Amino acid sequence: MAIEVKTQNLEMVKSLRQVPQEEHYVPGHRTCQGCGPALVYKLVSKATGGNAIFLGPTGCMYVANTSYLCAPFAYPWMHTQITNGGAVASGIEAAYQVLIRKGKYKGELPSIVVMAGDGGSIDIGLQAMSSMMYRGHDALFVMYDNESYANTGIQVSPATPYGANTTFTPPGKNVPEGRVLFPKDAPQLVIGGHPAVHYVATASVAYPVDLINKVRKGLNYKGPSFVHLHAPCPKGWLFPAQKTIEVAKLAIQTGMWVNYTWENGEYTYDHTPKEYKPVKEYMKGQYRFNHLSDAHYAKMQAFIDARLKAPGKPIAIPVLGPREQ
Amino acid sequence: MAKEVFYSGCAAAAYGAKDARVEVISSYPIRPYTGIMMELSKLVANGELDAEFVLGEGEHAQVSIAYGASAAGARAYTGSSGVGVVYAMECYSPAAGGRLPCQMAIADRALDPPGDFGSEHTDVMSARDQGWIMGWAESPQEVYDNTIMYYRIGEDHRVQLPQFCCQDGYFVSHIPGKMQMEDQKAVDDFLPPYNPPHPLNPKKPINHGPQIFPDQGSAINVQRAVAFDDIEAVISEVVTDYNKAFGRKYSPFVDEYMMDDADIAFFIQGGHARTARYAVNHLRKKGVKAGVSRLRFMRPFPTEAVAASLSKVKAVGVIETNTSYGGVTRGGNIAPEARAACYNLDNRPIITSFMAGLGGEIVTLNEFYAMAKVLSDAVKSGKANNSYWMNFEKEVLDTHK
Amino acid sequence: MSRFIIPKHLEVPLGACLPAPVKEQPGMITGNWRTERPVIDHEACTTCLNCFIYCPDACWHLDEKTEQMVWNADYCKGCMICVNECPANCLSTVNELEFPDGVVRLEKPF
Amino acid sequence: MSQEVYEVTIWARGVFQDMEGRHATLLMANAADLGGKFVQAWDDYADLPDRVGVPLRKYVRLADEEIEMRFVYVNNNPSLVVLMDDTIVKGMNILRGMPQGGSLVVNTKRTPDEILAFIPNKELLANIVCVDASGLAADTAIDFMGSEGGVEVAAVGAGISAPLVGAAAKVCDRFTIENVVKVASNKSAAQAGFDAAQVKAL
Repeated sequence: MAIEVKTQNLEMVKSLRQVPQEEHYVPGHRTCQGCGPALVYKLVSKATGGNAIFLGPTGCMYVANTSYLCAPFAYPWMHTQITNGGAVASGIEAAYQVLIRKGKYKGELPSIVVMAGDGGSIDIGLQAMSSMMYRGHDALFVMYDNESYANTGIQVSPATPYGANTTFTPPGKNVPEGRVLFPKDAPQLVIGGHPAVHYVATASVAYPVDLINKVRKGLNYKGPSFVHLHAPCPKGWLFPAQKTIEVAKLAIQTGMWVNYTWENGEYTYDHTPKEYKPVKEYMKGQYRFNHLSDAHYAKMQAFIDARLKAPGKPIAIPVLGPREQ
Repeated sequence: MAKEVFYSGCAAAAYGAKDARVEVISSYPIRPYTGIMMELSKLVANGELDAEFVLGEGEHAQVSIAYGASAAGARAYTGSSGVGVVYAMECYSPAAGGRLPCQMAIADRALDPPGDFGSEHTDVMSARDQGWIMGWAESPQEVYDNTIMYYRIGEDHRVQLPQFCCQDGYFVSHIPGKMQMEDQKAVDDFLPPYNPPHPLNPKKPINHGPQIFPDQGSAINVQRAVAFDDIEAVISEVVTDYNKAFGRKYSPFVDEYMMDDADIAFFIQGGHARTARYAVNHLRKKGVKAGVSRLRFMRPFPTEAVAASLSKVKAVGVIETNTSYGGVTRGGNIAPEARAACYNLDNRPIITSFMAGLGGEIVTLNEFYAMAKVLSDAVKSGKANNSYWMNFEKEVLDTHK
Repeated sequence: MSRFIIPKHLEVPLGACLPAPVKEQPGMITGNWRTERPVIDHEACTTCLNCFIYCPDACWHLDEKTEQMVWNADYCKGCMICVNECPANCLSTVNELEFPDGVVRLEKPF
Repeated sequence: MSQEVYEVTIWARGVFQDMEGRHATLLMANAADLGGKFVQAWDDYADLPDRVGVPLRKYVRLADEEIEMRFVYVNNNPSLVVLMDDTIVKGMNILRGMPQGGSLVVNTKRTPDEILAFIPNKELLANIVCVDASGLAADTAIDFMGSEGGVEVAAVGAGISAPLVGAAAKVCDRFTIENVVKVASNKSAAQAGFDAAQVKAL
């Protein structure tokens, strides 16, 4: 007889006091001082409670975390190619389904978590991510978003904001703003077209309790969930390391980042400021935007204003394509 | 009880996988291997096989799913053909280097351009240096047998490597042959459950694949080199056991046909070996002392067994069924390896590439006769060209058409 | 009998599978990244836990017995997020060379 | 027998000093080249990609003839060690592999004795040089464009690398302060580093 596959049910935390002190992402890794993605890793690891298997597609959080035969993961972790995080996770989830069913593994289905960067999620890793979501594997796909290919030296990704100076989009005489495109909307890619997905959320390192709870909620769903996490990158965006949280908060106060949940078709918004600050306040603190003119800031402001009318929803945002500009 | 069936290579592979009790299967359609997955999906759907059937979104994902499942501790199975095989190329080295012994069924298909369903070994031969076990079956029976044997070889703790279990598309994959399927209990006795040393298990956590220093890279390579040093003994053991358990007569590495008194030999892997044997029968009637030496494993390349076999003759024609443009013989990839295997022999034979069986072209009896003529001339003159493209060079034009 | 002799310093576990760390990864000491150090005034500390939750390197923890925050000198990289996010202003930034302790002295930077 | 090559290791902090560290190697190599040396200058490959604050190594190799072993990852026996940040003395065995009689140049506001207190193997040194290069320089240069083997687009020696390499010229006879000034973009800062350097012989 087949054995029933039981899954974990993780409790929500209400305050920092309820966050477990125990670390599963332990000290001893080569991430930057003040690394936003490392903080994401710590918080997501805490959220799982340790009965988990993590997959690390190539990216900063592979290379910096596991430099030279050291890795800081107190749970089973495996490197995957930057292309195939979703696919390897699918294989592992399928394996656990059959191993539990056959009685070869005794216990609840572990939390299976893909920790992919923006490139490993919505650029080169998009196909594998989308297919894991589509097939309905009981796993969580975390996109830690530091808005560039940071590991290789800060190259542009589809999550890089308009106007950012990256090493593949340097500002120059012919391209004064550097990055000319506006970013892909990752949660919308998942929400639109994956019938097995019931839970998609965005969160920020600025609000760790919210982040932990959203990860737990995603894990509690039987089936795939997607969590998009804002993770400021002191190296790539070039701001002082101690300002990681400050920058993350400012992103929310200016509308550059919006925390929300999409659950079975319903949107709820968190941490919405009473009044949004101008995006320039966010951008001027980061070297990557240093070269921009007021006209560029205005263009970014127009984009954000349009997007804030319905965050996370597919509305037409007046953005010119590169051939129309 | 064992039973006799009339199955294609595709069905043989599927039933081999079923009898190996594979636990995670990842599929994606491409001709001609598709039939394997069609058969397995039926077996899973009607409950004859308890496995997770995962619909991959492409070959890259298929292999990723398979090695992920293997890392988690499940016996994993996938497969592909042609351009699909090369699309997954990125994933072969991580699976081998990570020592994840999943199996990939290959039914060969020519690469583009343009679209061509025909069999040619270039697809997976392009991946021969990635650390996977690789070998060809020549009949549905051998496909079934290899599927089971490869799991035992690959999962052996002295080996721990993934396997390409190959068959020629169409010729083997689509033309049914009589074969014997074994009793499940007997297969279970032969093939123990998959028991990896380091599965991804929260109760005993491991970190799989952290970065290394550039100068440690050679140590990771040496690990696979050690496995390929030890693997020949494992293969011999497994093939011997299989022969004993099921009454087969496989040589571990090189199947010989009329080689003992031969002057010339056809050296070949895969289904065309069958035609080669009939060609030898006819040639023998005309007084040409020909033989066939069939390669059962491309990786590991059985250096000593090949040298021992080919040293019996004076001239060897390698029927390539794969390409290596600009390679050492300006032919395929097998002749250079065969030559290297024989390099240290005192009486090494003349070895040449015959570029035949490309793009699904049938290797006809006439082609074998033309090859035999070239080889016989070589025995007399003591020399031959590096390669001959069958039907495209004056020495090997098919004048019978 | 293998023909290979693998020198100790080049050894890599099979398939690069390592046992997972438990409380810390001592192969990657990062205390030597610090140019500055956060110094806590326990009197002023309200144990709000901001330093604990915001530290990317998990270097602040609450000692349950003393109800005081404990800092991990071996791994703190000195990013000073904790100082920046401390609402009680009980953390201060001091140059690392002011302290004779906390010498790590690695042979290689990682 | 191996060729005699003078090795220099420059330590910098990741990201905020990566470019300065690279500039220091380029300044030194270019100055030595001007003086007729055969030179090599590169970033430690395994220290990259660099991370904010991580100790980084940058290397220079100087010789009187063509350097034979070009493909090495690290300098194992540096005769001259330069610290772009003084706190590195606490975290690393910076004199590892140094032949007896080497030199240490430190960017610091502190005195040689204060720095020496943190160096247990100081008997290897013939001298130590302290200079407040950060104070003498206009600014610290930060940019990613020259890293990972890219071409350095910014002017070399505009920031703290100029006074620091200027100070190094005081104890290293393989390149001259005149040539450092010639190649540095901030010439007065290079000269100021040379002039302000506190040298303590040991």
